[in-house]
Amino acid sequence: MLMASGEILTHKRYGDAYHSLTIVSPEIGEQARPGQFVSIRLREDSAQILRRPFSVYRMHKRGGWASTIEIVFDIRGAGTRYLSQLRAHSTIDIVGPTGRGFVMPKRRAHCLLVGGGIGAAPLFFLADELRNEGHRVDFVMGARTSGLLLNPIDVRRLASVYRMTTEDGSQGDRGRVTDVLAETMERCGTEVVYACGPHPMLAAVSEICMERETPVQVAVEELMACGYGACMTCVMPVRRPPKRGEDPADAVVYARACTDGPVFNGASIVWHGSGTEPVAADQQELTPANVAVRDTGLDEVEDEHAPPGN
Amino acid sequence: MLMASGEILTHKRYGDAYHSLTIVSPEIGEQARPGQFVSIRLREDSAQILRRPFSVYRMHKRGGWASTIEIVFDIRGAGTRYLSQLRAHSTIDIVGPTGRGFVMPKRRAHCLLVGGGIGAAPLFFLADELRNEGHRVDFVMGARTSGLLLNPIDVRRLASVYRMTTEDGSQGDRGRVTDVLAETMERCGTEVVYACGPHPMLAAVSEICMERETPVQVAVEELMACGYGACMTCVMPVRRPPKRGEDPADAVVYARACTDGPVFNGASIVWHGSGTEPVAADQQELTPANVAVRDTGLDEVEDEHAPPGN
Amino acid sequence: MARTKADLTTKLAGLDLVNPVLVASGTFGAGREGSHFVRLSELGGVIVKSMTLTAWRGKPTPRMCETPSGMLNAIGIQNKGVDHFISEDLPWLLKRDATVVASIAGNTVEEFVKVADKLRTAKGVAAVEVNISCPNLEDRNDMFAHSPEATAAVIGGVKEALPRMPVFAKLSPNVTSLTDIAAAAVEAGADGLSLINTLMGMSIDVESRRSELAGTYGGLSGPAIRPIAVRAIHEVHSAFPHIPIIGQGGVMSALDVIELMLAGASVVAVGTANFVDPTTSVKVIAGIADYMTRHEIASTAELVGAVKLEG
Amino acid sequence: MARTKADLTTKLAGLDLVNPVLVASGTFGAGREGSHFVRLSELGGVIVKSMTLTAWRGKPTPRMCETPSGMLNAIGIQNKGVDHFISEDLPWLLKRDATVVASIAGNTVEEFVKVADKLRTAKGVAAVEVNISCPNLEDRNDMFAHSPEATAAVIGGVKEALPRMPVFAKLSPNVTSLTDIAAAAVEAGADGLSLINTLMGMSIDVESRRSELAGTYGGLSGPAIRPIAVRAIHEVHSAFPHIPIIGQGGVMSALDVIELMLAGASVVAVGTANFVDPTTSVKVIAGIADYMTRHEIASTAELVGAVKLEG
Ligand SMILES: Cc1cc2nc3c(=O)[nH]c(=O)nc-3n(C[C@H](O)[C@H](O)[C@H](O)COP(=O)(O)OP(=O)(O)OC[C@H]3O[C@@H](n4cnc5c(N)ncnc54)[C@H](O)[C@@H]3O)c2cc1C
Ligand SMILES: Cc1cc2nc3c(=O)[nH]c(=O)nc-3n(C[C@H](O)[C@H](O)[C@H](O)COP(=O)(O)OP(=O)(O)OC[C@H]3O[C@@H](n4cnc5c(N)ncnc54)[C@H](O)[C@@H]3O)c2cc1C
Ligand SMILES: Cc1cc2nc3c(=O)[nH]c(=O)nc-3n(C[C@H](O)[C@H](O)[C@H](O)COP(=O)(O)O)c2cc1C
Ligand SMILES: Cc1cc2nc3c(=O)[nH]c(=O)nc-3n(C[C@H](O)[C@H](O)[C@H](O)COP(=O)(O)O)c2cc1C
Ligand code: FES
Ligand code: FES
Repeated sequence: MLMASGEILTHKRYGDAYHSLTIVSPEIGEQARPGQFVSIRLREDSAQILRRPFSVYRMHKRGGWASTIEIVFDIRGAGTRYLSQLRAHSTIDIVGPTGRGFVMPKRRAHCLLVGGGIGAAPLFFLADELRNEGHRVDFVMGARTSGLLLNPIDVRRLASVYRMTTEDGSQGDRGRVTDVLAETMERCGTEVVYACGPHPMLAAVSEICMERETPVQVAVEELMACGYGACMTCVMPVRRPPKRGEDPADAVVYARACTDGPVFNGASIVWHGSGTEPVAADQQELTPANVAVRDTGLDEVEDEHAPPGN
Repeated sequence: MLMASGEILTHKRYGDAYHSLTIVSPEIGEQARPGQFVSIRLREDSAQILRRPFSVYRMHKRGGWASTIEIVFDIRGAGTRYLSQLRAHSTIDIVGPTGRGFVMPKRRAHCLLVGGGIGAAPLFFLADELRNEGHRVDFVMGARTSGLLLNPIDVRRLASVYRMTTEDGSQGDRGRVTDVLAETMERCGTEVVYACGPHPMLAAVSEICMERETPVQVAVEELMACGYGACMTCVMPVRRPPKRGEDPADAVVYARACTDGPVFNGASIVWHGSGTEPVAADQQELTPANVAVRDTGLDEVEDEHAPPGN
Repeated sequence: MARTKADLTTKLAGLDLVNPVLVASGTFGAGREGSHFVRLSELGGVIVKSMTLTAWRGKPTPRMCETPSGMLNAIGIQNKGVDHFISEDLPWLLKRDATVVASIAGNTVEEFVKVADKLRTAKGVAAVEVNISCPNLEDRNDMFAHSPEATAAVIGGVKEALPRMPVFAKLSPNVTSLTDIAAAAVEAGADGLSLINTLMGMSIDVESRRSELAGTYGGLSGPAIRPIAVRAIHEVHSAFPHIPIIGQGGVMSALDVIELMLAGASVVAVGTANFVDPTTSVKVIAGIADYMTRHEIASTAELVGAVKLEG
Repeated sequence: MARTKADLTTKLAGLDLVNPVLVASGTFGAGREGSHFVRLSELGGVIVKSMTLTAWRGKPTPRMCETPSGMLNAIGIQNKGVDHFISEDLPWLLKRDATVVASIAGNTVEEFVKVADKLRTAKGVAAVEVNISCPNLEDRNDMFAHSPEATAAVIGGVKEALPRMPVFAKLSPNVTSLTDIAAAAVEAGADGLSLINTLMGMSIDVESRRSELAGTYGGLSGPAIRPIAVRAIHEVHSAFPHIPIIGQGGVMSALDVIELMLAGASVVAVGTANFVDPTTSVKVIAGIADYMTRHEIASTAELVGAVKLEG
């Protein structure tokens, strides 16, 4: 993780709604791993002072050229509107790559990637890397409507099996990714699920995986002020192993999405506790966050970035 | 005075330091008079929320085309930096034309225009109009250094007699406009002086004119929040005729530079009272501001915009 | 979705306003200046610049400076006095069908009461806002709005002079307990509260090492303070749910008006935004109607204090 | 012009700092997070996230929202407790030659004193900042910094536990009279003051009609509040010119640091700006030196309170 300036190489569009910026920033590009993100500063004189986080959508290494990263986004507010107006040769200020990315399977595995809307962004970089390492990649992609499916052409190219769902039925199955998930897992012999999208979707995907005892890694999006572990705004309630005699309901810590995540074990997140419902407002003794992905043939997440100040 | 959007037609440079924007905004352009100004809004999401005021430097009416106004400015802070980055076809949000402009002589007169630095901006529009109405125009223009003289080529074109001064002697006389003012007035038979520039210069010019009993109109630049008479931030201490039995030192009102000015009778301004020295902090009964230009063959300034709420 | 045209008419302490959008005192002159851009009868009301018993000259310049997403001002209530208001501004405003809220200020309780007295006989004033919180007067400790007792004294006196007129106490956010001051105002007879006035601030030009304001301290306004206004309104509305509030502080858009109303304001005044865009007040009216239609809200009263809080 | 290299070393309540720039509590973690971007030994000091007697889980999410030129936070002092600080963070920081200021918080005077007790024996803490002003705890009325008595009780207790340690009381700007609270802290033995902490604010998402923070109210920070910080520092420094002040509030640039020092701060802590640009603290150091050279100022002490006021 470092701060660097990046030059915009290209500004593209995907589908109706998505913008893409390919950014030349060699140091950040070379370090980036799937699931990590970058935080981009808006204008110096902007009334919006905070950086905006974006998943690394793609990393491009090109022969003798400086490696680039690509981000994709839709316009939600002033920040993304500003970014959508940037053109080639503009310079932006980036911090990254940040966070713990997806854990790759230790041995050859059948991997199912589940994405909703723009949330699918980090799955493309992941798919590239999984395939590079010889794993099988399948895809379930959903969106409200066909124009909001992120880069379906590449999904088809990357996936052995793919399913698309749209809520209005304009492409693929009518419905949501969770409607076809179990069936697709069955059909593909899925050994690990990687998911990214809105929280309710991630909660439902995690639920289904837990029922089937399939390991599931999710990349979450929480509001972030600092984006590098300093402020404690971006926390997710995560279960840790209860201490001796402790009520498991109390064995919940607030782990930082930015540096302890954004990739978490979907089975360890207390889903109903994020967002608006408090987990438990009382203040009690805690131990360091334990956010390990359940041991299922996947690497254990190492704790070297364990939250120090929390 | 109205709010309108304007399209930038051209962005030019004058000398080393000055930017010029020519703006298509027919309603504002058609109403503008020399000495008036326009207030330009910066970006919507800027941390700098207030508009920036700029004198109308030139007004161009072109045959069947929409009339345009031109402003010139140097880069002082975030606002002018933003404006300096605008290119043709950008749209800006303008309020104007605002304020009481220069009062034109009632009868043919020898007019001397005195400008310092970028402050000379409104004198060009004034010179165009004075000449249109058949008056003689002479010019004294000063700046720190030759590159900061505003458009000297046009000064030469517009003036019967002109003098340039630079503090470093890089062009014209070494020194300040006030060093050559009396001499130029003498030589040109000056009947009225129009001045614009920094306050200390305007104070000195007014002083010299008062000594010679020559009418002097000055266009001031005060910090402005609203720019249309509503907020009372931009006031200048101006002498009004004392009431019966009143100490003349008390007969001072704070008149708004934006709508009672920006052009004032230089002889009626309490120069030492503007800026940092308070005129009199006590609160006392006041009558409406009287900012008439001394009757000297020039039109009386009408009081129809007399400050209502003050 | 069934879309009915939103009804923007709003009740405020017995008054019927065409909509809940006013302009804040000191930010639209006496209405005349703003009328270049806005038809004043289209507003819920015009709160004029604070008026005092005699004309006040105000403070020396510089009187303002820009700050991040805001500005500081130290005007010192430059105004021509209540008599000038009654003889010149009020008739002009009434001719244009404006709903006029007279803001009054003073240095002593007596001055406030005398101004109120003069307004009693002036026909056409819809309501009075009592500016006990202007932070720009010479002595900070003299600010009425900093003490429950002084607040009660002014409001009690004004209310006695104007028993039939809706009287709003305009409070300062620069206090430890806004609800204590609000309680004092309400007990003294205030029909409503107006909040917030500006926050006390300062800015220094580092090159000259001088305060950017001749008056050293000034009042901070603009979008920067909106979160403070929302909190203050919510706090006071929660404590006194039946007291109408004129919300103000940092409103720039229709959604900002809605935000202040959800926090507890019955109506909202646009202040500094008038400088940024003098048509803000009329622009937000359309946006409010749009929001109400979108959310199927039939009357503005439904918005007041309607924020949903957790558990 | 003769240009000597500016001397940035700064005295603060008996400490010798390499320069007057610190990072503010809660905005740079325990230093470890910030150390990706900044060499901590290059800073005047690192004020770590407030620590409590036992670990605190903090508030539910959402814990922050952006506001014009600022942000609101309601973290609830999530931290792992003083023991974890002493065993893990402190050694790590000292190994990197950081000057460590320990920020302490609590819900009772006793808790504060117990934390202070533990720090007495911990080698290497340079100073303690007592966060009596965190506006994010559950009950607003419990905020120590709102009452001179409670302020005195906490500071007195902490000072008794740490007689040899420079102790700074961190005050809240949400009060009617900051000088009253400052007086209480100074009389109770505070070696210095730290101001300002955040201002209490609120923000509502108008579409969901919910508070943008799970904790309803939160603390406003960032450039939006700088004018409040400058005023608060100036007010307190004018009243207590010999009490050193750690200035904080909205600092983004070297000139902002200078502004707070001219108002009366001996040193300045960078807070929210660390989120905007994590290298802000080191970047401003060069800018301060440049300003001092330009203005021929030999030592940072000359800047403190050096604003020139009118008449
Ligand atoms: C780790 C991470 C990775 C992300 N990756 C992507 C990505 O690849 N592509 C993409 O389009 N977006 C991504 N986001 C979300 C993106 O950061 C927000 O869309 C962006 O910050 C909105 O900025 P804005 O100024 O346009 O909108 P704002 O005006 O700030 O907000 C508009 C709306 O978006 C919501 N929002 C704002 N910030 C976030 C956030 N951090 N997370 C979720 N919702 C938010 C707000 O609550 C609000 O409703 C990611 C967020 C995180 C935390
Ligand atoms: C009636 C009027 C007419 C003007 N005409 C011109 C013009 O034709 N060309 C031109 O270049 N400038 C003109 N100015 C000044 C111009 O408005 C300022 O230069 C501009 O607002 C600075 O904005 P900024 O954001 O770049 O600088 P800021 O960061 O806002 O300020 C930078 C510096 O400029 C000073 N400044 C800011 N605003 C003003 C102001 N309103 N008046 C004087 N000084 C100011 C500040 O005190 C500060 O020292 C005029 C001002 C007025 C009031
Ligand atoms: C330049 C200026 C002058 C003001 N004058 C007055 C005044 O005379 N009386 C008053 O009660 N409030 C006055 N105010 C305060 C505003 O009415 C309003 O309460 C405050 O600015 C907060 O709203 P805003 O952030 O929308 O501006 C003034 C504010 C500004 C900016
Ligand atoms: C996310 C966040 C967390 C904070 N946590 C603490 C804290 O734990 N203890 C404390 O004393 N101040 C805390 N503060 C307040 C800051 O230290 C600082 O006083 C305040 O933010 C004003 O400075 P700024 O505007 O530069 O941020 C926190 C501020 C923010 C934004
Ligand atoms: S965003 Fe600051 S800790 Fe995660
Ligand atoms: S700038 Fe507002 S009255 Fe002149």
